[in-house]
Amino acid sequence: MKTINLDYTAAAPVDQGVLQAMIPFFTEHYGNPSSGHALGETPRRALEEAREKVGLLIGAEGVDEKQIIFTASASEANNLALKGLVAANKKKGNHIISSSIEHFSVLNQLKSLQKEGFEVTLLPVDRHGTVDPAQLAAAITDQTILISIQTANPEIGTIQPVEKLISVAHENEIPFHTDAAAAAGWIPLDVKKTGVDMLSLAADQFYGPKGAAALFVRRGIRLRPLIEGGIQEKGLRAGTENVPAIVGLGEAARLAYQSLDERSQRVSAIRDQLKAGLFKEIPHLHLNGHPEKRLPRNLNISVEFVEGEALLMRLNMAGIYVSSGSSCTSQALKSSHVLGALGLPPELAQGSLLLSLGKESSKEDIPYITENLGQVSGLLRNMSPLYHQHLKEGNDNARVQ
Amino acid sequence: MKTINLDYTAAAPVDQGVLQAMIPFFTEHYGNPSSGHALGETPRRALEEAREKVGLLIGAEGVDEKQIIFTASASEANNLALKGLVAANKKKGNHIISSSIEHFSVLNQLKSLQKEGFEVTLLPVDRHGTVDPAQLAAAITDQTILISIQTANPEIGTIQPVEKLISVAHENEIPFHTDAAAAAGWIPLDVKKTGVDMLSLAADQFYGPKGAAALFVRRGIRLRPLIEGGIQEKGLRAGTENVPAIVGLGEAARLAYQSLDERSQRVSAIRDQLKAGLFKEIPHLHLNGHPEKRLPRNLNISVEFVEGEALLMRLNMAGIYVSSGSSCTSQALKSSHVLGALGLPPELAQGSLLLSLGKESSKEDIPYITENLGQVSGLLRNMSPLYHQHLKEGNDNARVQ
Amino acid sequence: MPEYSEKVMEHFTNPRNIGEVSEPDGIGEVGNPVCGDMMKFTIKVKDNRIEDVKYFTFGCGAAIAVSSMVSEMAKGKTLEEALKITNKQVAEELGGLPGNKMHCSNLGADALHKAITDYMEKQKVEAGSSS
Amino acid sequence: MPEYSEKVMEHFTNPRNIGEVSEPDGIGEVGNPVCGDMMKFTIKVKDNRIEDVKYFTFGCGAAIAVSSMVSEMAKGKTLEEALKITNKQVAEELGGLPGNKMHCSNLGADALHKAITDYMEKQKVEAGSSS
Ligand SMILES: Cc1ncc(COP(=O)(O)O)c(C=O)c1O
Ligand SMILES: Cc1ncc(COP(=O)(O)O)c(C=O)c1O
Repeated sequence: MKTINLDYTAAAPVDQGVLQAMIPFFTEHYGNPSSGHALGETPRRALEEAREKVGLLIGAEGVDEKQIIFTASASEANNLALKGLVAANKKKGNHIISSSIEHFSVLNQLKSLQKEGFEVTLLPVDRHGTVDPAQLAAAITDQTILISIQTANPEIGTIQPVEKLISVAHENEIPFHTDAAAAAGWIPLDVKKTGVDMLSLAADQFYGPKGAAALFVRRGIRLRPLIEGGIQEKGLRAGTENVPAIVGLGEAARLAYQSLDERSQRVSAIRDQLKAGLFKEIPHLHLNGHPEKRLPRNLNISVEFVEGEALLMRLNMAGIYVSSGSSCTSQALKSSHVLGALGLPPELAQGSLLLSLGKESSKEDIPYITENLGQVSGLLRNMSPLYHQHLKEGNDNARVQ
Repeated sequence: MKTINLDYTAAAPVDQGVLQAMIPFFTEHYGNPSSGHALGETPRRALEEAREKVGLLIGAEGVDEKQIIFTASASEANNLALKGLVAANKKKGNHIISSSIEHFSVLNQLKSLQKEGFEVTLLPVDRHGTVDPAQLAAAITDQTILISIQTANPEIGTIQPVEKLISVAHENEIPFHTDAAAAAGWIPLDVKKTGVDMLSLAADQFYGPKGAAALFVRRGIRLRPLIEGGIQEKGLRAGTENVPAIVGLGEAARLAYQSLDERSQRVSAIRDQLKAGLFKEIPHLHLNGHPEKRLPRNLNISVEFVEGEALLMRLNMAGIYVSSGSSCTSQALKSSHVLGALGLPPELAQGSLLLSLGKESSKEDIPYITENLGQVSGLLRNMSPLYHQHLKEGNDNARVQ
Repeated sequence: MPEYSEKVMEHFTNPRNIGEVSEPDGIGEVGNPVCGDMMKFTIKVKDNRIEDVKYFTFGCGAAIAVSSMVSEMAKGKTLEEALKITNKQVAEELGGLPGNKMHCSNLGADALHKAITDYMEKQKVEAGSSS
Repeated sequence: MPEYSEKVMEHFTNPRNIGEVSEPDGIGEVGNPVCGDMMKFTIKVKDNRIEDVKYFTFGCGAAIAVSSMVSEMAKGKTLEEALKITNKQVAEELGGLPGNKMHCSNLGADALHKAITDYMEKQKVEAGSSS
């Protein structure tokens, strides 16, 4: 059976070159970077090389590349950034600002911090998912100690005006963290230019391995470690360094940096063509996220009148792999908070599909995707009470205005 | 040059079979276990298989194997166990008992918890490094909410009487955590028999990859996650699962379980012969740790009158890789807290060498090791003011009594 | 995708009795798009038996399979028998449902029962108006 | 093992002037095993110059290399010149020392200076007793 991955945001294969770079560190250069003997040397050097490569990807080269703390996941990087900063800066205030469409690894921490007595403001977004810098400015109080707003959203693809948001933060002398896990490797990042204070990224979003991520921390920002113990990673993250994974992160960062423009342009061209094809062939589709300012590989649509898990299952049977923001596909059985924040009516959130492309995606697959999604949508609409109600009402007013 | 690794505790090569088991999960079965489509299936199944294999290694099969939470390091597992438990059980009390020879990933957390207002008792050890169950019993108060004592010490190899210690804890209805990172894969572990409530282990201590570790959590024990976000790992550890590393952990656990007796016997036989050879050929050596109850692969000696880093560097030049508990070899520039807790005089702590063997170790290397350590010790003693003082005093009284 | 049983997958792939019976004797609607599942059962009753039953379902794989199974189980049964169909039975007939999908099986029997009670109430009203 | 310079490694591997001069004119001892480093310098003085200098060192690679370097730098110098040898100079001559090893270079010059002042004090005492 033909199979087409349209869920590269969930997972992507590790690049062959990246894997080849990693392999020797499992067996040959297996030493512990902290070791005082020859076995520690190559791994230790490899760690620093990886730091430089990640630095290059985010524009930290020459300035602050040593301020890159390796973690095991973007979730961990986000937890280190937020909990770590507030733990070290409690005396300065108790207010944190973020947005309503952050990843759960930001939002769920904030809930915990709220229980501990912190005040949290979650900025709303407009119907395209954009945070308004003026609303950020208005939300700042003299108690605000941290602002955390993502660079881009993994689900709807919307890219935030981070430069403006950071300016607002810095005018008020408040440190700014950005979760760039969905953005890194796909759009240019430049910590020198934006002046961002902390930035999270993860290797598995740009063809590196799972289990390797990083938090950039600008010099002067005080954090407390989440994982305490040895003084690896400047004392900010204890535990034997996962050298092979970090080498993989470095190599993936190097490749992503090298091919960023080419990769993004090619992928966004396919994405645009797929979008055009779907909207042409299938009635009652709805685009979620920003029409222009979005990640090159991201397409998010709602298929009116049907539910996402059923779509996902039917597409899976046709070898097409997607994800959905429906409540039935979430482990917590709640429909996407991101789609909710856009003001999308529940039935559209339930019928949302995230189609995310990768460098392996091909234009040639578009007809197959369009045809199958059309069939599947027709089939499920045919058994949908909402669709029959719509037919009866004979009206076709768009559900979102 | 001949090279001999005698520092397998710091790092060991990943077993070829383990690496081969991992490789497909980087490229072919690269899916996200949370995915609702076919790409998630194999990874999801692989996670559960790994959980079963780890369960087998620690005697949790059939009972509680699902209560194995994967983490990225033993340090993280220890932090989840301690911080996680006290955060969820604050109302029950504020006292924690541990030992003075725990790994820094236990001790440094406890320091933080002390700053937050928790009371911490660090039990002393006898001169062999053993914790006394009677002293544990005496330390328990009605405020005690957690006891954490390691199964075995990675540096001096001493194995604790955990079964007795757990009995004391459970007579007082206090949950017991054990850091088994140094023990797992080398001595039998049985959570069913001991009734331990939490147990930490790490793959890289038994030929699995770095970046894969686990915390066993008995059903009913309440924890709060360290890394919050998605509800992976029963909500106790957010972040996309590091599938290849977890598969490696599982396979390494399976191999370790299978060959535990054979491996331990073979390695401890070599260790015993090495020890005999060294003590026969080199005067003024001192054995650290328990004479019998110690990890099969562990040998820790102090070379009187000389300093550890100099020994390490000289041995490194001869291709022999060891580690030391001297202050100059520690990043924190403090001599080993473990050796200090044994009551070892400073000059002996400074001259300590950890010689840790692996399954690759061979009896044939013993003469080379003995000869070189003899030469190096002679050379350094010859320039040691302590040694010349000793010669002048013409006495040879042992330094520790 | 949760680990659905073969039976669930079979009903999801080939759902029986989709649609609306013409001139339904009873209609039962449950759920709403917020919770992710919605079902509309319509029944035709003859001689106190469910002569025909059809449904429209908006929902996940489990919801569709449950609807299909309920329709099969109900067809031909007397109203009393049909009212005794429990959600648990539906799930069992489907070879079990993943824990977090049990709420979908709840909906199925509920919608059927609603259609039946709708029919019964209409009967009462008719009986009332004809008396 | 910290990233030692080639020069450090060379002195560590082939330390110069190990030992104790016979009938030393000055003795300087610094450090103790607790901090991990201990040095004992002995000097022979002739015509206000360090005619010979030897040392015993208990310590890490840096401590040994520093001792060796200090002994080379001191030999043949006048006491005044030798007293001017700074720890910084010693580290520089060694091609630098890792940050966390700078305390070892401190010890080296200190031990030398102590041996010189020991000699000077003995001279004073002798001068005093002969007066
Ligand atoms: C007993 C013990 N606990 C914890 C650790 C920490 O392991 P890691 O550095 O992998 O986090 C070690 C490391 O060797 C250990 O031996
Ligand atoms: C923006 C963003 N933040 C955080 C994460 C969490 O990543 P992980 O599951 O690797 O911790 C993701 C995952 O895709 C993400 O897209």
